[in-house]
Amino acid sequence: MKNRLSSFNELTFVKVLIYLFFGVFLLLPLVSVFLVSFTGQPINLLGSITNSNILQSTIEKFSSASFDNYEKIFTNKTYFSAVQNSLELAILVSLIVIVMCIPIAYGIARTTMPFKRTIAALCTIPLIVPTFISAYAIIIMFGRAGWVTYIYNSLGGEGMLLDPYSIAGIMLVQVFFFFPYALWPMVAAFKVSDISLEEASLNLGARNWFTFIFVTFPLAIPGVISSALLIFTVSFSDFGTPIILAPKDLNLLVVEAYREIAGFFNWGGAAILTVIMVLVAAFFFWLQHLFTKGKNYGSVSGKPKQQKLNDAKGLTRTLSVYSLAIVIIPVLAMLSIVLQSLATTWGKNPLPNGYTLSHYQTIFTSSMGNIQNSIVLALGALILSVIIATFVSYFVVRQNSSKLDFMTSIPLVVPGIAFGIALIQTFNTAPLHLTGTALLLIVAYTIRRLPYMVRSTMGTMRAIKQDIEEAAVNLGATPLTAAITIIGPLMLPGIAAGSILVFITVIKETSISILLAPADWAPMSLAIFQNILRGEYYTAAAMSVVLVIIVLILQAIANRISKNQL
Amino acid sequence: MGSVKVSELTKEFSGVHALKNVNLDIREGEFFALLGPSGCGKTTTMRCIAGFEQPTSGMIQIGETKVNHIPPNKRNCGMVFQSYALFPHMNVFENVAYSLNIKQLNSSNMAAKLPIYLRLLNRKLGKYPKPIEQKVMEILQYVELDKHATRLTSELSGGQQQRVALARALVMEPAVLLMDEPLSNLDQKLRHSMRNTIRRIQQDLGITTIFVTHDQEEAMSMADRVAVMDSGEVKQIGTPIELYSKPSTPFIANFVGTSNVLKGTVVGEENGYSVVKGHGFLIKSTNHVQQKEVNVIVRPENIKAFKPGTISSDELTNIIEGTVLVSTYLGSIVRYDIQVEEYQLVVDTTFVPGEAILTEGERVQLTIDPERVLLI
Amino acid sequence: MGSVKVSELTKEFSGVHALKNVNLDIREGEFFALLGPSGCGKTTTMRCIAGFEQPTSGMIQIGETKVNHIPPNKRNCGMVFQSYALFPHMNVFENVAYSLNIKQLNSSNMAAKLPIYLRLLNRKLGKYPKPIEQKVMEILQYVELDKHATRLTSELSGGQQQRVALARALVMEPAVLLMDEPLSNLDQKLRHSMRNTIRRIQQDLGITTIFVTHDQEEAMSMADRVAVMDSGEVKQIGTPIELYSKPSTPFIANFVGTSNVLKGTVVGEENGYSVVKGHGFLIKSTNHVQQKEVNVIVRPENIKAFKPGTISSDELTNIIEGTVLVSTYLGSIVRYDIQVEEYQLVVDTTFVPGEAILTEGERVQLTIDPERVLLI
Amino acid sequence: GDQDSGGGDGKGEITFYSPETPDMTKELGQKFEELHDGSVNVQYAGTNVLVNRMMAEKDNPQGDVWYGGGGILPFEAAVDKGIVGKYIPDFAKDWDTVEDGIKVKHEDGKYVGVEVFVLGFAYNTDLVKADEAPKTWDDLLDPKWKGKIQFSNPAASGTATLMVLNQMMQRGEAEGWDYFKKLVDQANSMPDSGSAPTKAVSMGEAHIGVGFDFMAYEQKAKGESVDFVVPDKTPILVNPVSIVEGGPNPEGGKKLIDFLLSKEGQQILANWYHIPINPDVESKTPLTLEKVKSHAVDLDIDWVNENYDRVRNEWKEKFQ
Ligand SMILES: Nc1ncnc2c1ncn2[C@@H]1O[C@H](COP(=O)(O)OP(=O)(O)OP(=O)(O)O)[C@@H](O)[C@H]1O
Ligand SMILES: Nc1ncnc2c1ncn2[C@@H]1O[C@H](COP(=O)(O)OP(=O)(O)OP(=O)(O)O)[C@@H](O)[C@H]1O
Ligand SMILES: [Mg+2]
Ligand SMILES: [Mg+2]
Repeated sequence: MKNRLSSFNELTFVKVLIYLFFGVFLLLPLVSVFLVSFTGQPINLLGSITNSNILQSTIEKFSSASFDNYEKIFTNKTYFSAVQNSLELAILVSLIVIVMCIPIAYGIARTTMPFKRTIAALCTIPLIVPTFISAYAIIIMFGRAGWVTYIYNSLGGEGMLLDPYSIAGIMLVQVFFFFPYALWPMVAAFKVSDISLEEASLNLGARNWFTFIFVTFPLAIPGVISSALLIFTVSFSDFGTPIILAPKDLNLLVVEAYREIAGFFNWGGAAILTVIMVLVAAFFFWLQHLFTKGKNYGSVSGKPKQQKLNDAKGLTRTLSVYSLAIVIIPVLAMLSIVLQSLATTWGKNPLPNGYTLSHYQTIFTSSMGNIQNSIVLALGALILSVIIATFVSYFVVRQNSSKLDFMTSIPLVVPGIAFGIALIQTFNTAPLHLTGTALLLIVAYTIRRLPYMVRSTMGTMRAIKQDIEEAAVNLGATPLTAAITIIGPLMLPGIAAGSILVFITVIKETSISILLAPADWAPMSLAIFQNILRGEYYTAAAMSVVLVIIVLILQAIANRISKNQL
Repeated sequence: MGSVKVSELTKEFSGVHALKNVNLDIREGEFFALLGPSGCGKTTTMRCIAGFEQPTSGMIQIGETKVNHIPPNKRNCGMVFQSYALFPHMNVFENVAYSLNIKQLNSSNMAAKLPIYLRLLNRKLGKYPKPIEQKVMEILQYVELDKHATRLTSELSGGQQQRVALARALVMEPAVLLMDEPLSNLDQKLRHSMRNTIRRIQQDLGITTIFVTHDQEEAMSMADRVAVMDSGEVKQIGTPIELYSKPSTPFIANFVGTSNVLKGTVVGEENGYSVVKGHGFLIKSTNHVQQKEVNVIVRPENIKAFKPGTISSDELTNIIEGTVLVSTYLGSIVRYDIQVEEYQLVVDTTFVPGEAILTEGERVQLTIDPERVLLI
Repeated sequence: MGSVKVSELTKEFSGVHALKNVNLDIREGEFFALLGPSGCGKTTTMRCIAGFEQPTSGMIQIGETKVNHIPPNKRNCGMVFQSYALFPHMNVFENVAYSLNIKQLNSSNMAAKLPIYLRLLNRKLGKYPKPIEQKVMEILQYVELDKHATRLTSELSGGQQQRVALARALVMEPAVLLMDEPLSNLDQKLRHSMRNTIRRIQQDLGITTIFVTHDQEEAMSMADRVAVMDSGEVKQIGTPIELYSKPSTPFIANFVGTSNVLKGTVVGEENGYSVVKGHGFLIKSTNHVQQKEVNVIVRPENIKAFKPGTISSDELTNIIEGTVLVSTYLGSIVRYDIQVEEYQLVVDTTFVPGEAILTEGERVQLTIDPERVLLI
Repeated sequence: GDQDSGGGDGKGEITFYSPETPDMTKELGQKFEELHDGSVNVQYAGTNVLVNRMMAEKDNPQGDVWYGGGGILPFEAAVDKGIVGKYIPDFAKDWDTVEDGIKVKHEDGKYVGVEVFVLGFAYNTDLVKADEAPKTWDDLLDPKWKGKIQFSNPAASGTATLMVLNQMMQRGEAEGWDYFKKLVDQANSMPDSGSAPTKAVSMGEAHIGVGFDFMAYEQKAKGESVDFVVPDKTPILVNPVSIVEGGPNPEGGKKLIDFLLSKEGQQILANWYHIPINPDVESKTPLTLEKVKSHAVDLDIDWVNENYDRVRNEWKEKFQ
């Protein structure tokens, strides 16, 4: 708002670069998808420019374009109920997650609660476990032959404690395995708040919890809403869980889209569903925008205050117990996965029939290269996202570029497989023949996971007062230099939070990897997915365990390096 | 009930000794000032009293109660923060009404609590009851912000923000009011009227008040008593007049108002005057001290400057010669820096329009009344 | 090159007129003060000059260049923010070194840029070159913070933070220096020495300086010229002495130092004196004006107070009777509020130790030298 | 997929698309490399992903050979999409298009079968005794299986659509829908993946699961308590291989297909519990092509192709 300077500067240049990046790697492919909704066949837009044959076939495809697909979809009432179900599920999951996460986020960010480091570490685990695996873990626990069911029955319960093959089961998985998506950005939002405001509130007679509700929390609202949106889209576009748990009357939009394309190669139909998903998401972004408008409170002020951690015993203990109670579920699920990875076979009994290390042996003889690939690719995507997200947040918060905000959030709701196919269509031939290169893989990962980074950096960005940046500019720094040297470091909590999300989700990303990974760049996640595909759950479980351990080790190293960031 | 007692208070920040054995005994209803150079520990002292810093050692009592382990929200200490700490998500009115809401909340039953929560969450969700509204508007009038009641605090100027902070603390009518440079960003006129407001409210309600100011005049004119701190220690406590006329160290003499400090040795007595000899001067004083080596303290306004030869006959003791270095016009007075041997003396004279100001480089004769020469 | 010209500057914030047709013409190397009540638009003026607010209308020139469309980082205006705006993630040294780093960055080639970026991002990633280190430490010595160079700014007291903000702006040696209440949180002693520091650097480098202060004395003693603002408008511009002795309106008379303002009507002339009649008094002045209805302005130090009957013989013009309301001890002077008919006059007398202070309720006789009565 | 990979002599890199068990596919590739010159670049992914990928790459194909897809249906569909090329190896030259009711190759040579899949019932041997296990598709409706059966979702899985179409063909449509109304009631879950029901059986989550033979036998070989029943009359399909239309190394691709049908190739398939189509190679499971032939229903593949989308859509409308 304030920087209405008309002259062209370096920042404008960066902005153009970012638009260009998204234009080529996101919008162009998506436009192809959109066109596919009319032609029902793949369209190679870039190729048509340089290759007359391709142009020829593209023209042919267009000549047969029609609204048939739209007609089919909109006359089919199951799609309306799918939209409705998906919305209900996603909204419910995000509400539950937000309410559930607030105390944990506060505990991690602002108190000295006991076991804080452990809880923080445990809270990343659910992210690392691939959705398919976590859904299986829930079956291992709560299924007909699950050990929880076994315990429940031996305590006198009837049937299953909670039916995993139902919407409730899906919610269980989504809530307990997706909550870190919201948690980390929220932690970042709480971290940047100004302690003296809370002191002022206490001083005016308010109690701790009261201060939290009416001062601390409202100031973190932009970050919280941002997180809520994230969890909404993650839940809205998750198909792993519903496909594995597969309630009989299941009817979710993303599953429909996935089936259209995966089961029936109906690109036209899938494209339309993708378009619908983007529209739904757009609506929620608009809502968020409406809500956070004018809420740049700027609590990181130019009169620096030291962060003090709350150490009231009663509070920290309660928070600690509560947080442990929440993370215990994914941890138990993880333990079930560990058990499975060690099992020879595991049938109807509550425990495996026998134990073996052979699954691990398999991994270490055949998949070391995949592990290495995963780490390299994830780091590449991480670096790219940090850079882009920092600037995007800057433009969105300081210059009100809501277009950019929306654009960087689209990937959240485009199903991975649709996006992957769109990329192949676009980059399969000259002039930008990138299919089959690690570069396209990294770019794809980045675009797909960037929203996590943007969400969490934006929350922190909003908390930084404008005058700090003005001071830098006043001291001669160009807006770009100011962004790099002042805003960037101040956003570190947000960047750290986003990095966890990006790194982990890239490591476990499958849908893109399946389509785009060249053989010599095949990542770990691909190997896991292939094992699942063929029912090799034990090996897949072992791989997931290895994945979790690798990520935890990397995280510990990162913590060591950056010291106070977590 | 509102007296404040601080005993042997020590506070360390990772190696930095911010406070060392601070003792204060502030009477109920007293208006008490903390004075001292930047970084001497004033804010830290206040924060310990308010409960935001846990003392490394020492005891803090409010009334008869030891409060070391009472949480800040139970201490009933209003505080004006040096950094204001206004709630950015609330407008001016809401900021000020905050403590009244809390008070009402604490005294109402379950059902009545809801509307209060609602209006705290969003101003559009609830109407404020008349008494609160009146009280807030009244205090906003005092601080001349009633016209800005619905502005967001980020839309206020620095001085306006400071006044919101002040109003917010005053409106809660605490037992103890802590003010950390509450008027530093206000112009003299406004400061004057704010002082009166604070004084009036403080006296009406008998609030024990501790305030920090860097403004001599403010401290002198408002405080019942003043504590002068330096490097985390309390150096002297007394009424403003005591501090001004009987500073216990040259540091205080210099800190509380301007002083000229000269080193000298008592060489004898003459007609009831102590005679002090320094480097290049001989000064008589009505003051008598035990030790030989003394600091001679003279306030700038107690030195008179004359062009050579114009001294009137009744000013013949303690004549010193010097050269004008700088003359500064300060509104009602003119201040001269005058070189006397190795010392630079500060001399204030009343500005008389039309009368010539001494110019730089001019020779002058200075006289000092022996009654106004302090030896310490 | 460093002169600043502001023409018809107007600034509106969503309906609030913060500035209305402000005109300033500040000469190169001048030390220029903005004075005015809280919320009058001082900060906004500065922010427009620095380039952080886009004026609604009007022109700003620095040197010969119109800068309205030049981005803030190219204006070479150092600024001390009212809110300090320190970089919270950097220590004291790094905050101050920032602009030097940037300067070096702008003047180095690609390869040389990297180490500068690195050390800007994290102090452990790069060593500072000697000249920068020296320059920073030198300025830190000036502001008495050299011992705290490696502290984080969050570990400093309010006054220490303010000095970091000051040092950060001074070290860049800008063409124009904007200071928004740069000394408000410092004690008098420190303020005095900071003023000298600022003055020295300013003069050595010929920096055009515009500063805001609420401290009369500071404005009067430091500024070459002063602009008095009110409600977004400039009311008078002049040297301190001009403003003090020839205020153009009662508002300014009152704002620049304390004044007693009485309403009256010129009833005639007598021996070269204008005679003014007011409610309950008759005053003579050497001042002559066109209009009949006038404001009579008298400074507190120009009124003398006597116990009835003790007036010396050469003080017989302009005798007024009144009652002491309040007496305030202000260090070197005693200030009396005296009720004269419907007016409360402020009277300052030099404090003479040992001499009795007039007590509240006592009747007094006041005299005013006609030469010091201003009619406007 | 580099420009220089294409070569007329069949040497150089052969890109091999396969959705079948990765380790098995890898083994196939290695064996080929051992026996012939040229390197095999194995790209595995789900059938759907591979088909989508080939469609996306149509303007500049990257693959040479596509093997496997849970039977012939995806290949039949792919013929219309123009992504598969024509090649019948010498080994299959003499085969009829349909033998014993099983379509073993495409009429125009767009694919050829390399192994045999039988759609049947996997059951958990801890929970179900062998003689109690269902023997016909009608047995699945027995009330004792209520809530104990899983089959994959026809709205998503080709395997399940095959099952639905078969019943429609055998019973007529009205009766067919009746049958499935009842069957859906019996099921406790309908996962998307064709292999998931068999997996659920081995976990004890279901007693009976509908799936292909090799899924169950692979599990069984690992020690899971699973066995397989070939229903009385059931669809039996070949799992084919095709050359990718316009692929960069067609000569190499043809060689690889020849290899798949050779004894060496077939042995590897057999080792992974698939039923080999080459009679010279022995099956590792109790099933052989000879033994199962008699269970095969007469599948009208043309009818299947024509009605695939329609039936699936009806399913969606009826059951969701
Ligand atoms: N963003 C804003 N929106 C609306 N009004 C504003 C905004 N910023 C400042 N104002 C108003 O503009 C006027 C001038 O503000 P400014 O900050 O320039 O005052 P100032 O002279 O610096 O006062 P002080 O001495 O109190 O710092 C004030 O009345 C203030 O309330
Ligand atoms: N968190 C901290 N860590 C280390 N030192 C600190 C910290 N907070 C304050 N200090 C130091 O403690 C001393 C006392 O600080 P305090 O804020 O009480 O000073 P003050 O008297 O209020 O000064 P001012 O007038 O400048 O506000 C200062 O030297 C300051 O640098
Ligand atoms: Mg302080
Ligand atoms: Mg201001």
